[in-house]
Amino acid sequence: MTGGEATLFWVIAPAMVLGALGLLFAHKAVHAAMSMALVMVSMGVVYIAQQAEFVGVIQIFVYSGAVMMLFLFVVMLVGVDASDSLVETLKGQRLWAYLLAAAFVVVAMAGVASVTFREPVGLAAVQEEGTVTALAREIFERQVFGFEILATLLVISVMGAMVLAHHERLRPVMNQRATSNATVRSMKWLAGKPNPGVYARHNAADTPALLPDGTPTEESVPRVLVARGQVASVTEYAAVTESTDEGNAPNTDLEADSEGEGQS
Amino acid sequence: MTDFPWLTLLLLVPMVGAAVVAGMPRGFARSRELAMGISLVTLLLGVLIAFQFDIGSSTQYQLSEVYPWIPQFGVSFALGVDGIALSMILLGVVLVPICLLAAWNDVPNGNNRRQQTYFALMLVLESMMIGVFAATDVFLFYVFFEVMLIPVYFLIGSFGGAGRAKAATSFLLYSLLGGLIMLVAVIALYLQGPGGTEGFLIQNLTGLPIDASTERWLFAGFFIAFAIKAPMWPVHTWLPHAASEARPATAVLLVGVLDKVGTFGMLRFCLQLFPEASQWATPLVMTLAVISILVGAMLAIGETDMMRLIAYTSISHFGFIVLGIFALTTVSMTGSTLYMVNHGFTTAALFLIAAMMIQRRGSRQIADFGGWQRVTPLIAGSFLIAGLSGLALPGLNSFVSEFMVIIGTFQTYPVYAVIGSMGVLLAALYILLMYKKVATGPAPEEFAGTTPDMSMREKFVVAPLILAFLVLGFYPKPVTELLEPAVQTTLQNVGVSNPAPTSVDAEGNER
Amino acid sequence: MFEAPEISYAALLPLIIVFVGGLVGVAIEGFAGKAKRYAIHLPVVIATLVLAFLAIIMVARDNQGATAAGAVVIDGPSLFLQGLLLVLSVIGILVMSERFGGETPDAFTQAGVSTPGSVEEALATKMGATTTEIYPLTLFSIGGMMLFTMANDLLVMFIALEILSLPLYVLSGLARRRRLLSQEAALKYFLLGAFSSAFFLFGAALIYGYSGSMRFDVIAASIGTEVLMDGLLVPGVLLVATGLLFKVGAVPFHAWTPDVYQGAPTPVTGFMAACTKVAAFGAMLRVFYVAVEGARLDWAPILAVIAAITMIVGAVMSVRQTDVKRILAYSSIAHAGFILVGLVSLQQSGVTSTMFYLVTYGFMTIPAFAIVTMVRSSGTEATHVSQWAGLGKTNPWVAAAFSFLMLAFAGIPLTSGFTGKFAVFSAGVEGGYAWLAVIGVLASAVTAYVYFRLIVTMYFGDSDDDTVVINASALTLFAIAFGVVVTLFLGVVPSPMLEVAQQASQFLR
Amino acid sequence: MSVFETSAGIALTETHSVTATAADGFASLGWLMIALPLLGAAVLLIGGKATNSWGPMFATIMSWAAFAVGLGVIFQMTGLAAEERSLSVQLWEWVSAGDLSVNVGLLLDPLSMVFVMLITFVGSLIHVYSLGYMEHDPDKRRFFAYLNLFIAAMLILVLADSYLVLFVGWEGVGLASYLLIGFWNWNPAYATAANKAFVVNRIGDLGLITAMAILFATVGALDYATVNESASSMSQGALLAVGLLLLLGACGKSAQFPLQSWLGDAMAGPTPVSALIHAATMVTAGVYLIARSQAIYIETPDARVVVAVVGAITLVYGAIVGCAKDDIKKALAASTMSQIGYMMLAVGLGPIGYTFAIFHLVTHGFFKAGMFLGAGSVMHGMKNRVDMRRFGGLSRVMKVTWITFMMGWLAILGVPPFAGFYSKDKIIETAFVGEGWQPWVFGFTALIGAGITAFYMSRLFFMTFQGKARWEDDQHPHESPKSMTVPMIILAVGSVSLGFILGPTGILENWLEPVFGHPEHHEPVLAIPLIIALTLTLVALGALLAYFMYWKSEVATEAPEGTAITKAARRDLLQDDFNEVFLRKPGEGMVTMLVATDRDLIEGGMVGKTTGSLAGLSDLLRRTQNGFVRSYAMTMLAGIVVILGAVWVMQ
Amino acid sequence: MTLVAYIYLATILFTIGALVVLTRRNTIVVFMGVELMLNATNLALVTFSRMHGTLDGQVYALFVMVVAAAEVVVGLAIIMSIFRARRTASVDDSNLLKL
Repeated sequence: MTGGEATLFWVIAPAMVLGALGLLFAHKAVHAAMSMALVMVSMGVVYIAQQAEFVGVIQIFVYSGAVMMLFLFVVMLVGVDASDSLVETLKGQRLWAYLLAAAFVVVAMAGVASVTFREPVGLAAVQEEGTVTALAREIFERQVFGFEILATLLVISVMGAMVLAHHERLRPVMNQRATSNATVRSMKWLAGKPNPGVYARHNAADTPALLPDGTPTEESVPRVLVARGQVASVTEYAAVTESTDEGNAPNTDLEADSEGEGQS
Repeated sequence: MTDFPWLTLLLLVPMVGAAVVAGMPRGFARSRELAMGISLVTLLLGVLIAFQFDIGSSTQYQLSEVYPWIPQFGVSFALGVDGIALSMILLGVVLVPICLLAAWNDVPNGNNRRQQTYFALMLVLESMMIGVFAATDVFLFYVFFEVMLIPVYFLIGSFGGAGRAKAATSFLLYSLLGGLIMLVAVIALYLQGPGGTEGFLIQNLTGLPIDASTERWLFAGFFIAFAIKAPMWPVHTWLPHAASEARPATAVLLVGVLDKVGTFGMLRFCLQLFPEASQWATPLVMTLAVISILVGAMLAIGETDMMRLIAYTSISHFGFIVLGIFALTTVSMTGSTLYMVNHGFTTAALFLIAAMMIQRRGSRQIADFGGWQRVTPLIAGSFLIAGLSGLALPGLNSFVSEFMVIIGTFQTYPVYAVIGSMGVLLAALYILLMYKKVATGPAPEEFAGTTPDMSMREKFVVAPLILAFLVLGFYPKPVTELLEPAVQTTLQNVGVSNPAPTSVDAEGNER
Repeated sequence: MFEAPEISYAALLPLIIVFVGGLVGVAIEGFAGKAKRYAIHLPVVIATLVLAFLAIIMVARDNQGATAAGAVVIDGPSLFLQGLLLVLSVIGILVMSERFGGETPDAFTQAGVSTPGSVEEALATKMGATTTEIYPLTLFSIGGMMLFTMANDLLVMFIALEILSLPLYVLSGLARRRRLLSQEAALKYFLLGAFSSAFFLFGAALIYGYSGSMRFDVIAASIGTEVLMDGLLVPGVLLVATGLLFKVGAVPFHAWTPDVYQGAPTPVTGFMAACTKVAAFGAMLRVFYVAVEGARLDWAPILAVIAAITMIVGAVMSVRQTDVKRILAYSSIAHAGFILVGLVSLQQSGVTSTMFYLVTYGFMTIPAFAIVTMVRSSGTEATHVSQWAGLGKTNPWVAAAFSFLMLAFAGIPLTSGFTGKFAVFSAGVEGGYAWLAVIGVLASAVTAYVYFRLIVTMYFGDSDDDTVVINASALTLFAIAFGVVVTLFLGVVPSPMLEVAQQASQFLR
Repeated sequence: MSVFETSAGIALTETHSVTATAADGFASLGWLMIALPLLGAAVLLIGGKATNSWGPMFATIMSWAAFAVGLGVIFQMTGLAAEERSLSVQLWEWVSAGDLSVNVGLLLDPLSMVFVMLITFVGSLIHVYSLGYMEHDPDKRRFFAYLNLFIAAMLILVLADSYLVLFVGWEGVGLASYLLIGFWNWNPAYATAANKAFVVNRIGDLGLITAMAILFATVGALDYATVNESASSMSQGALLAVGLLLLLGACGKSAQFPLQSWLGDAMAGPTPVSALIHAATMVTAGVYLIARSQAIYIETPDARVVVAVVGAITLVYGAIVGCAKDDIKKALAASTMSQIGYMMLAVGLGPIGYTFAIFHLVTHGFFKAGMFLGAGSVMHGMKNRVDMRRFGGLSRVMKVTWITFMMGWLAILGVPPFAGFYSKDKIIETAFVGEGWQPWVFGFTALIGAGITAFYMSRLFFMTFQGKARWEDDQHPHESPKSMTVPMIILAVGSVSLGFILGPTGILENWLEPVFGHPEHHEPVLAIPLIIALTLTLVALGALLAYFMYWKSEVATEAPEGTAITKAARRDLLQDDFNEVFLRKPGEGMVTMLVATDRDLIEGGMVGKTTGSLAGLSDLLRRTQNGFVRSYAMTMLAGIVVILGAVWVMQ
Repeated sequence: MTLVAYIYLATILFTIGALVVLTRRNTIVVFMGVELMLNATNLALVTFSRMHGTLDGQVYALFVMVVAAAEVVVGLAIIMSIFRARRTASVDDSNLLKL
């Protein structure tokens, strides 16, 4: 390890440990993910410092760039705010975890420390052709089987994710054409349902429109609101808007549409 | 005809018979008759085989058959009998028809399927019994030893009394535990032997030079299994449960024949394969045997349940058998082996006749009886005879064997013999006290006159047993002649000779 | 110029067939209508497996040896175990495909994506959605298992480990009923599996640090020469062992087993219990017998202790268990311990006996779980022991088959279970581990109590009116019958199979 | 040769080791003696109700047939020279293993034939008597079957040519005794009495078995011939052990101290049974055994002294108990015990006593059987009452019984010339033979015993037949039928005449000489006339005392309180209390403790705790399966740390 | 200062990763802990590769990344499906299967 590398190491190693500790202690999942990203990127730097440039680059691109983003995405999906209480609920879990971890570190490090490593060979010799070329030679001459077989893993991961996350279309697609065909065929609300009531003082989807005769019509209110019983009472508006023209805008029934669509 | 696989045939007849009985259509209501027929055929075959047996022959196992079975493990399907094995097999094939007859109404008519199962299981059991005594391959013996548990387990568990599930489980676990411990010893024994594709044959494992501590461990492995099976104090507690919850016919086969595998195993395996260790362990074994005799008897005296009482008497009797085996004299061992046969008949009679009364009275508790000599004189009378056989009355079967055990043991271990012979006294107590409580006293009004005495079927159950008592009591010679050469061979293999009478010594007057 | 390594595709044919079969399955998923998928998948999968099996027989004749630059070795043990895996997979898949009169495999949810209990799930059910992805997933998993047994390189082994595990994680979460439990099982399996595989990998890294390669031949060669670096080797070996022991459910890496076995769809549990064990023990055999055999003095005692603890804990924990599936799970732990006894003996007979035991265990486990799928109470599987009461009277055949399997589990002679136990204990005693054999038999006695309690319940108990045994199709019945027959056959005439196992017990190094 | 100087190693001059020759002629049919009554028993038992009508008669005929065969054998024997009068009938090889080989064989020699005569003759008479006595019993057939069984067993006992075959008869008579004592076992007390008899006998049998074990271990055989031959080469210890153990056996069977307790209770059986088994024959088997084992006792004076001591103790013991009993049968039983004590004493004295013991045994068999039958006759007439205090004055209504009983009474008192005079007096005389303390102790014991015997037997006789009638109101005593009185008369004739027929003439002595040899004559320490005079004086005193107390005076119908000794004597000198406290209670406690141990310690403890702790462990371990992934992960990490730590420690 | 320092670093990171698995309750964070462990291993591999002067280690590290990525995909899919069902991301809430 040259002086420069040593300096780098002493700068970046604490950073990595800090990042790791951040993962360990951060309250919020997002913070944890960001700490993790820090470790990942640092790791890439360390690889590069160790003459494993290709691996380092891939580490930063793929790991930090793709995998960590996937994590972040899921964290977002689950809820950014979902903070993790650090109060331990399992009795003794935390204490024992630290003790065991300490023991593990001690044992592992003692194991490593007991070893007398030979003088590092360095990669200069094998990487004469160039880092990537040498790596490629290694992969395709000696590790090709592993490389090939990894493909399976990718297929599996796709399949697995599909099974668990892919909403299969169970009904025919209801595109615009199909919808209008259906509407016409039903001979009902050919011109669309009435819009919710729009008043001077009040403008909301929960307010039913008034029919020409002044009676409110529930057809104008989204079905969901009706079901929830959140339709505003029309009586207080009825008098005021007696003379107002009622709108007759087409009704969009969101529920009906969204039902068949998967959110793939 | 010597090459004819007689023993295999004997093994197969009840096995195939069981399959036939079980395989009969649901509408088949004559499974009892069928099973009886099969067991009689087996009996006939057994007698035929007995005639093939040459008492004077110098080979240890006769009628032997050896076929490779699992050569990779060194296992052969090897059958063969010496006098002891043959006598046990004969005991089995004689008792099975009797038990079937006794079990005639165990499963009520109307449920053909259940009846078929019951009788098929009995036949399976018979087959296993033959196998376990005929096996001359340690592995094969072990297989029969363990598989045998299954039919008994179901016989107790499916057809037994109220506490059957617990009894069946405790029976099974006890035996299984013992068997599994033996399994380790079986394996280790094989590794001590010459190995190869016939490495489990007993003759290949006899007289091995095993170092002392290994031999002792191996001995212990085998002995524990056999002690549980026999059962000896303090691993006897399963027997009273099993015997009292099982159907009497099952109890007879269990106690009368199957448990003999324990003592049989001690003779054939513990002694012959591990002679040094056997002698090393003798003091302990003898002590346990004596404790079994006395404790078994005293527990019998204190017991209030008739079937359990009989079970405890068996523990006492097994103590005698073990005592005689480990005394290592021709007389005691011949006595023990003869006792194994005799005890089969005695226990059979006790269980079956007690069951007749229990069935009529509807209770196993001794206290619920009294005065039954006046209710069912024939049953009570035969019960007394069976009891007298149990207390080794001279002239009945058990006496000869018990006497031989005692005086044979006295030759080598006088103290054990004398303490053990206290069992003779206790036997009188438990049998006579039970008989007194059951059969004597004023006749119970609610049963006298209305309860039928022995039916014709029951007479046919009891008659052969009593006949056996008398024949074996007055003329045991055919059996002892059968047993003695085998005993001699065993003693030779152990490497001991009989102690000469002390007065014949040069300085006979010194002691 | 690159020099392409020699890869004997002929030797890899079985593996290739299985993976191609999986890819065909993926294609079917993509192109076939959902109504037809089941009907297409099943024959394709079976055909794939049968073809692969035939290929193995072919390979076994003249294509043994290391290939793909030494990454994999095709030799006796690997071929034997692959063949075993394929046969077990066939019956495992038959059980998975059971529809019980419905349109789709009964055990699996029709919409893995939907929330349990949601409208969407109900709709998916109504509309006949399928989760036929299980077929390619299973095939991939089988491929991973096959690869696991022949991997001659720690990294290939790691990849194989992931290939076999990932589909299983997913499959575990696809139960049709009690989906929350199923998903939880998947999560637990996944998290702990990933955790353990990290340890495996760390161990592999240490070994790499020791020998400079992950190839087994290189590792084997460097043991004894790199004395100064022994501090890396032994921890490395043990960490690798950790990952493998996790897969077989050895104590203390067993905690997932009961939970996952209970939560996963029952046919998957059966498949997983049988096949994962086969694969993982295959891998273990190769690691311990080929790669690090030279350092046996360092790890064998520890493995022996683990074997002992595994047997004891597996046996003891099942004593008070009342759920049939969990009983089988604990039993699988105990069985892992028994197999370890054979493995740790480090004898030639250790290989034979381990492989033989795997055969016996596989053929009793899958049918046992298959029977569990048939016993129902108000639609769902009746897994509480008390619900099985009186089955002997109401459904004699099912009870008889299950009891027979229980006897085999308990190791009663004339069942394969006994032969297997005898084989491993023999090997153990031969290897100087008589004490392990003693613990083994004591544990057997304890487990026997558990199995016999089940039998007691079925035969000697009063029947539970709610419990019914639903009629299974020929698929399940065949699987059960096949397993029972094999179990009986290997108990009565184990000789041919032992012969094969013995022939196949020689590793190529 | 002096008895008390005999010790091991000195060559025997006796002729007792006459070797038996194979029987031929009629004697080879000797087994018929056993087989015929056995057949009778079998026919009656198996035949069941079908034999009810003719069974009893058949059994009686069988018994007489055995007697006839015996007579035939004796007749043949008399034709042989004295040394050749030992015939052996080998039947079949019975027990055989290794060195042990026992044949079922019969030894027909003068000694056994004396017993055969006694058994079959008295037995047959009692069969006849029972025809009358048991006429109305519903189980009459069974009774006769048992009687026949007894005869057969008793004959096996005496005819056996080895200890083992003897033992068959030994236990066989025990069984018959058990069955007959418990014949009326609807009364639980009777059933208990039967059990007691059997169990106490078993204690003795244990002695016999152990003795045989020692014999086998030292001599290697169990037949008399071999044992007799090798006795001299046995060690003193073995001889003494065998001697004492045989004595234990004899004590059990003959109701000798300390195993005497069963005999009184055995009176629960029907009276003919008491007469036959518990007076005339079975209880004398102990004497027979010791006499038969003379070869051993000759070699071991110590054991012989013990025999004599036991006899002396029992003699007095029985006599004292006899004084206190009001139950006629129990008083007779005590008397039996006492008389057998005399016989024991005699055989304990060695060769000079054997002949007299057997002589007294024979005469006792007659007069005691006669008295028992007389008592039975009384009970027959008195509705089965046995309390002598409610008898009295029966001489008027039961003439035959009275006179026959009187013959027996005079015989047992030893009044010349009745039988007892010849036999008992000889024993008393012999008891005075010897040196040191023994002649004085034994002699005076025997002497005083004679006096007490005179007292209690006279008491019995007077209370029953003389004085005022103290009958309960419902009693109408009457004489018994012919079938009962005829046997009584025959026995009475025997009681009168057997003494002078067999004694002074030397018939018995000569007859038995081949067996016992001819002992040299020894002078008692007192002059013989003096002994006779002393004896007769004491007898007269005893009888007179009884006359005044129980004939002249009023006899209370309720037993008076009595002194402590009387009370103890009524309770058989507290033997049952002793057994209760020192044997039965501890035994019961032991059983209770063992049952509890078996239940709580072995089943509940050893087995139960094991399974229980297994279940507990299971629950404990199951708690680790808490469902939390992190927990599981921790166990894994813990495992890894432990493993790595272990490696670290190992290196 | 030798290359062993990297190994120590890798060990520490690995341990912290394990600790995360043991102590954090958010499933995603737990999973990230596993990823951290894999990454730490990669560091060790790359370092060993440099020590031995062979490229195997680097290749291994690359492969591990692929494996990890595949694992992440499947893992996150499982986590998502549970989250949809239970509306919670805490591993402790997955606690129905026990004993």
